[in-house]
Amino acid sequence: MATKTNLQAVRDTLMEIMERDPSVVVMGEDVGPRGGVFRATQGLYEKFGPERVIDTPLAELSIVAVGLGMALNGYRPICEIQFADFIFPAFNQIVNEVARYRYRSNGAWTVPMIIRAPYGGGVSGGLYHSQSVEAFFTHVPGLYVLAPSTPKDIVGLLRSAAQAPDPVLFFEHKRLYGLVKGEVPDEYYEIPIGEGDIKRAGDDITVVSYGMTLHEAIKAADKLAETDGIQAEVIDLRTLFPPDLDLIYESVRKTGKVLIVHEDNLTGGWGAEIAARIAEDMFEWLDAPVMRLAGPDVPAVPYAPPFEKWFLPLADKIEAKMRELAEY
Amino acid sequence: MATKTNLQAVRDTLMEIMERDPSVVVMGEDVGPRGGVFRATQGLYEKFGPERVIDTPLAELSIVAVGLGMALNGYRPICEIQFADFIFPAFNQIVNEVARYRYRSNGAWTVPMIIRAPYGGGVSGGLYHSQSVEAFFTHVPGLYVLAPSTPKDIVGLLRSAAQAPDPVLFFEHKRLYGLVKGEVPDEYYEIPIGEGDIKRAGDDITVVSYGMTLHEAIKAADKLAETDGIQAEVIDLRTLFPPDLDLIYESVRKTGKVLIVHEDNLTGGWGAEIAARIAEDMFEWLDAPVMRLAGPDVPAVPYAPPFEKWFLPLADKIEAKMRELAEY
Amino acid sequence: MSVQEKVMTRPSDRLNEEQLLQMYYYMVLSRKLDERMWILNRQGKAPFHISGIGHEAIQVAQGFAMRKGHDWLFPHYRDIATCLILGVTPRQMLLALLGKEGDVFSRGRQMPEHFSYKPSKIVTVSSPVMTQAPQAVGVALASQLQGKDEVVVVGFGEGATSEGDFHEALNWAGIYHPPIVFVCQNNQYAISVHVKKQMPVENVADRAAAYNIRGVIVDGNDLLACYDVMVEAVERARRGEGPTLVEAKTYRPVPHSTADDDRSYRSREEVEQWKKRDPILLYEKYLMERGLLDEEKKAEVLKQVMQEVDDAVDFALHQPYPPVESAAEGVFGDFHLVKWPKAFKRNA
Amino acid sequence: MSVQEKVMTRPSDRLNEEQLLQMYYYMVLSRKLDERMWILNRQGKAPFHISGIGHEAIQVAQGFAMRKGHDWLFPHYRDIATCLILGVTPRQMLLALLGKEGDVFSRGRQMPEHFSYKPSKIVTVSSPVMTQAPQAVGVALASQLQGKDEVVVVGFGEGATSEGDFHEALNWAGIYHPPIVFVCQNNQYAISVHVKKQMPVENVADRAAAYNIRGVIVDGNDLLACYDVMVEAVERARRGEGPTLVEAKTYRPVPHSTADDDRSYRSREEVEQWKKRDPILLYEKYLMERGLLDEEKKAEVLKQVMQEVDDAVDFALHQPYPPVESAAEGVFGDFHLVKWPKAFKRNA
Ligand SMILES: Cc1ncc(C[n+]2csc(CCOP(=O)(O)OP(=O)(O)O)c2C)c(N)n1
Ligand SMILES: Cc1ncc(C[n+]2csc(CCOP(=O)(O)OP(=O)(O)O)c2C)c(N)n1
Ligand SMILES: [Mg+2]
Ligand SMILES: [Mg+2]
Repeated sequence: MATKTNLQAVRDTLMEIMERDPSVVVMGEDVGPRGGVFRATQGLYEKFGPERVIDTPLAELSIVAVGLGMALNGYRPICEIQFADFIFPAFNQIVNEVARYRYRSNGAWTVPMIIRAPYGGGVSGGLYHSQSVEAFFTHVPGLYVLAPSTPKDIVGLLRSAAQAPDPVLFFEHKRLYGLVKGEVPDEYYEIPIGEGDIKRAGDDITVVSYGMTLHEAIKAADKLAETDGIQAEVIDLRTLFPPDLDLIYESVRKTGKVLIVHEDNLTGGWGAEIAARIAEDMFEWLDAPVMRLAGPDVPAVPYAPPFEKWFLPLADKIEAKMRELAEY
Repeated sequence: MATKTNLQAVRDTLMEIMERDPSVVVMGEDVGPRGGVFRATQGLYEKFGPERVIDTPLAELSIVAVGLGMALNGYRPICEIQFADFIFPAFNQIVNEVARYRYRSNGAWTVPMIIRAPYGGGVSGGLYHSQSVEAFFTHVPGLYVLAPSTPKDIVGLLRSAAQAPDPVLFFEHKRLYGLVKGEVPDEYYEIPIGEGDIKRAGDDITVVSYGMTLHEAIKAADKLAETDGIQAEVIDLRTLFPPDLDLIYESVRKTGKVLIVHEDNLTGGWGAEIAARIAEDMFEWLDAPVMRLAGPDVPAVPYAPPFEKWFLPLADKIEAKMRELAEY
Repeated sequence: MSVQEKVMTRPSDRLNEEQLLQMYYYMVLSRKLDERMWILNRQGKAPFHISGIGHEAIQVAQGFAMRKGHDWLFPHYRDIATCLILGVTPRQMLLALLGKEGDVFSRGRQMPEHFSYKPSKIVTVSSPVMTQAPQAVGVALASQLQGKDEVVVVGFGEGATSEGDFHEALNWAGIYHPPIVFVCQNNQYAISVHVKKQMPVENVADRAAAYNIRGVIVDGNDLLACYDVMVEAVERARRGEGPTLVEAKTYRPVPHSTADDDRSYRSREEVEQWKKRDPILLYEKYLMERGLLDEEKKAEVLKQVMQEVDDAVDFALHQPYPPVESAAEGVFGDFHLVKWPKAFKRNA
Repeated sequence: MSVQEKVMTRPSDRLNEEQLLQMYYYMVLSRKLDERMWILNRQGKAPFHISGIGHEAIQVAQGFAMRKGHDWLFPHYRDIATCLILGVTPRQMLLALLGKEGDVFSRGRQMPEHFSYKPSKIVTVSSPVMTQAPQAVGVALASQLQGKDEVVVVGFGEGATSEGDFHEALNWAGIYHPPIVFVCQNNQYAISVHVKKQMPVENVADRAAAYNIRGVIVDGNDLLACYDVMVEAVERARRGEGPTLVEAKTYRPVPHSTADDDRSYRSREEVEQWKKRDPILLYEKYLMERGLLDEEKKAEVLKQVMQEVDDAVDFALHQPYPPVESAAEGVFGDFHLVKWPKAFKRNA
């Protein structure tokens, strides 16, 4: 088993996918000789050349739209949006076009493509290099939305995404790129889209999360177990759409208490849907209100270091909220 | 008291606002001599001329962005997006710019403007002339989001919106333009942003809705009262952001049961946030799970008449769901 | 080379009598079908229709300039004639108009004239204008990279060129030189907005220079002029000589769609003036002058067309709607690597 | 008119000695401040910095061409020099760099170089490139409609011109002719992407023709050439003679930002070559030739600048961060017609 960072997991898997599938092209701003601003595409250009690793003009709308067109004509494009914050110029193309091609043509035209985007705060990125944008897409029928946050999950889910007959949004938390290291099995494996993962077992309360807050939640859970003897089960959603409610419900049947944590701002975040589903479907099982902890309702993560800490749902805040839930 | 349709309410109020406030300009595609494709701006061009009623190029991104610029320099623009479905080219300008100007400049630069858009199905508009897009915006801090659905509410809320120091999204259900008629008080009044309205009193169950489904919910409630003697309280959200949870919670304290109905597709719709809030805040008061009834998770309303009926949460479906809730 | 010889090298000079009459046939078929769709709307049988009337010259020209089933079309929503030429039947047009079972475009999901027909490489149309242009560039880029000799034709109106998508598409096209032809049907109005309010230059084609690609202006009501321009553009693209932006100057003699009333924004005189330059009238005149058409032959064509139209209407009116359950299908394709959680009730 | 007379009508010829030296002062101040910001980053004291180094000629030129506090600036994020000229102090620049209390741009919310200073009509910068261009058109349109004689200057890089926003902004500008000057600092790279991969034409200014507006190319490292072009563009706009698209050809001799490493995409030779055309070097040479600058005077300016820089750094390093509660403030303004529901806990 090799130990990799999240970034290496992305990079190595892109390399592997391109080797295996000649129809895959990688395209985006600075993905070529520069290897991407986070170095996630490093080495690809040298290996596959400018026809398969395309430095595009600075134009997200058309990175997606041109990718869509290539997907119609024999390719499987992996389009990179340099920062998730800059996905909005392409919003019309993603929501009105990419997501709807199959449905509107009754299955005649399909768009197998991946749109990768680094997201999230914690890197002093301020309002426009820190955004979490997943909730804008999980609402849109026709898109798979993935947000793995460990090397193993990244490898397994990227492999699956690269075989999907439909568009996949693949969000990578940029703060975790270098921060998270983990083991990646040597033998080939895939992780099915739609399958969550219990990252920490427990039977007192259930915590559902993804991305950076998943790691913070695990830290908080360990702490809480130590200090209060409360055992939290921490579920990593991994796939945001479709969300693995089976796994969550199984846990809630055991714990009766659930907390959802995400970095994106609370109101209208993806946690709202998860909470609403649990509240409706698991009504009889709940011993406490479904709680949410999320980023504050301000326009993205502000820059100054104390602000960033204020914004992000880090372990201490999660721990406090877990305690509140456990004590309910 | 005059009786007006929703469309007349919009048109007359635009006229009134422009008369009162010389800084107001109306801009958008075909809003000039054509008077808008729904005739919502009819008569404005003749009265205020091409400098205040601006037929723009076919370009939503810049309708919003140019509007923003005018708002910085002495104007209060009312920008029309011809159909809500076409708001996505302007998404970057709305989410990254319009919504963030105040916050990112620490209050120095502000953007008092209204973006109006007709939305919703029931007019054989197919996938691209029927969309409900509110959930993309209620998630974004920095925007007021309004969706009144009676002439009285349209007048009162548009008057308030036209005085707001911050951007307002003003959604008008296009099917209701001519369908809904109602009385509008002769004396001047305003309706505060953030204030919901009980459109039908009752104490068995609470139904929260807005837009076309609000009217369908009232129909359903009347029917249910007649047939089953169940009295539903129907709350019109009117303002989607901020949502009047006070009013909802007051009702839930009485009924213990709540159903949320909207036309937008279920998953990640605005109902998710409302449901999650109720489920958390009102946990002890609930006698039944918070239920939601919404459009199906397909990419917008399909065209064929039976499909459209299938998609829309009309009175019969709402009635059935209300009964299910009442009987829980 | 003498002037005469030069003239004789026009692609349209190589069209034989049969082809010339086929073109005529499609113009009339498109027109009559289109008129009937208006009528069906006025009769309350069709909720909506957006029309190709007056635009048939450029539409027929582009259809004939393309290799059917080989080249790609991202149609303008008015391209009824082109789609007929490429293989869509009048029955299919009518089924789509009414949203009936058998609608090959979308099985009742999309509004009429949102063409899509994969066997003919007609790519699904959506309503937001200009989104198709950068997509078409992507298809062309893929052809180029794969060394295929396909050409991509993408249509739009002049109003849509104000969208950012136009600029981005042309920029990519200029950089990569894929085999693509941009066809702007400049009918001078975007619903009510005159082209003078839409853009500060006289011609859409003038903008090609900003992208280092060819720009060509043609009389969009003159079928053979359009044909010459389109063949040249398509064959240049096929030969790897890069993209062309064709601007066909034309006019929409009818309202924007069945939902429009054009009296608020233009004079009846203007409309009548343009009707004198109706592309079918002009082409009939040409064929008559060449002795390829007379009143008798005209009547014959009309009769055949009307039979097709009647048949299509009759057929479509009697078809059922697609089963209502089908509206829920096909949001995603089957995929062995997706595990749909059981508890995640897809409410569709 | 003789050639000599013609030459004498250049705006830069009307600059007096004091003004010429002021310009020099701002070039050096901007440069030294900028260099110090790099150092602070390398010392781990500033998380990020994006630099104006090498771009000072056009930036100082545009600053001097504008009426301070009267004309509007939508800055490019490299426009440190321009902002200093228009009234932002070195201390304010440093406070913004560090996100400290007293940061007038955003009170610690935005990354550095996201300028905003209302007293100088410097409009708040965001990161998504090119969004500012159509906004600037809106401000200019408002000036025009109100009959004000303000001019709007809007800056951006050549890479950003690939975005749809560029096209839309120029299209509106061409249609309405508001008083606006578009200033493209073409430094030949968008991070790693060379302009040849970015656009198919040689010059950004060539695109002005597609919008029926003036396009002007200038040596972006030649301060007085830039000044002449900018004064002409600004004053034409003020006189109602319409927009200009100015392209200043320049180079970025440093990495894109402190987060970049430019060795992967360009040679050291190329960078060194360009450093010989450093705008400050060129201007010093000019001033020396005119006898307005000598080594002594240079040292004097440098000393003064370094005092300002040291003071600013010292000051900013010792300021506190804004109170953490302030991060939650000002998402919405006070408004008597909004009723915030009590139960709607705003979690900010
Ligand atoms: C993005 C977008 N905005 C607005 C509309 C509404 N709309 C439909 S057609 C049209 C006018 C199009 O004009 P033009 O491009 O000239 O094509 P024409 O209809 O004249 O052939 C408008 C504004 C739309 N379909 N898409
Ligand atoms: C919409 C958007 N996409 C991507 C980025 C990331 N990014 C920041 S600067 C930059 C390059 C800009 O190049 P150019 O416009 O030439 O300006 P320069 O930095 O060279 O002055 C990129 C890609 C961004 N800020 N905004
Ligand atoms: Mg047109
Ligand atoms: Mg550049």
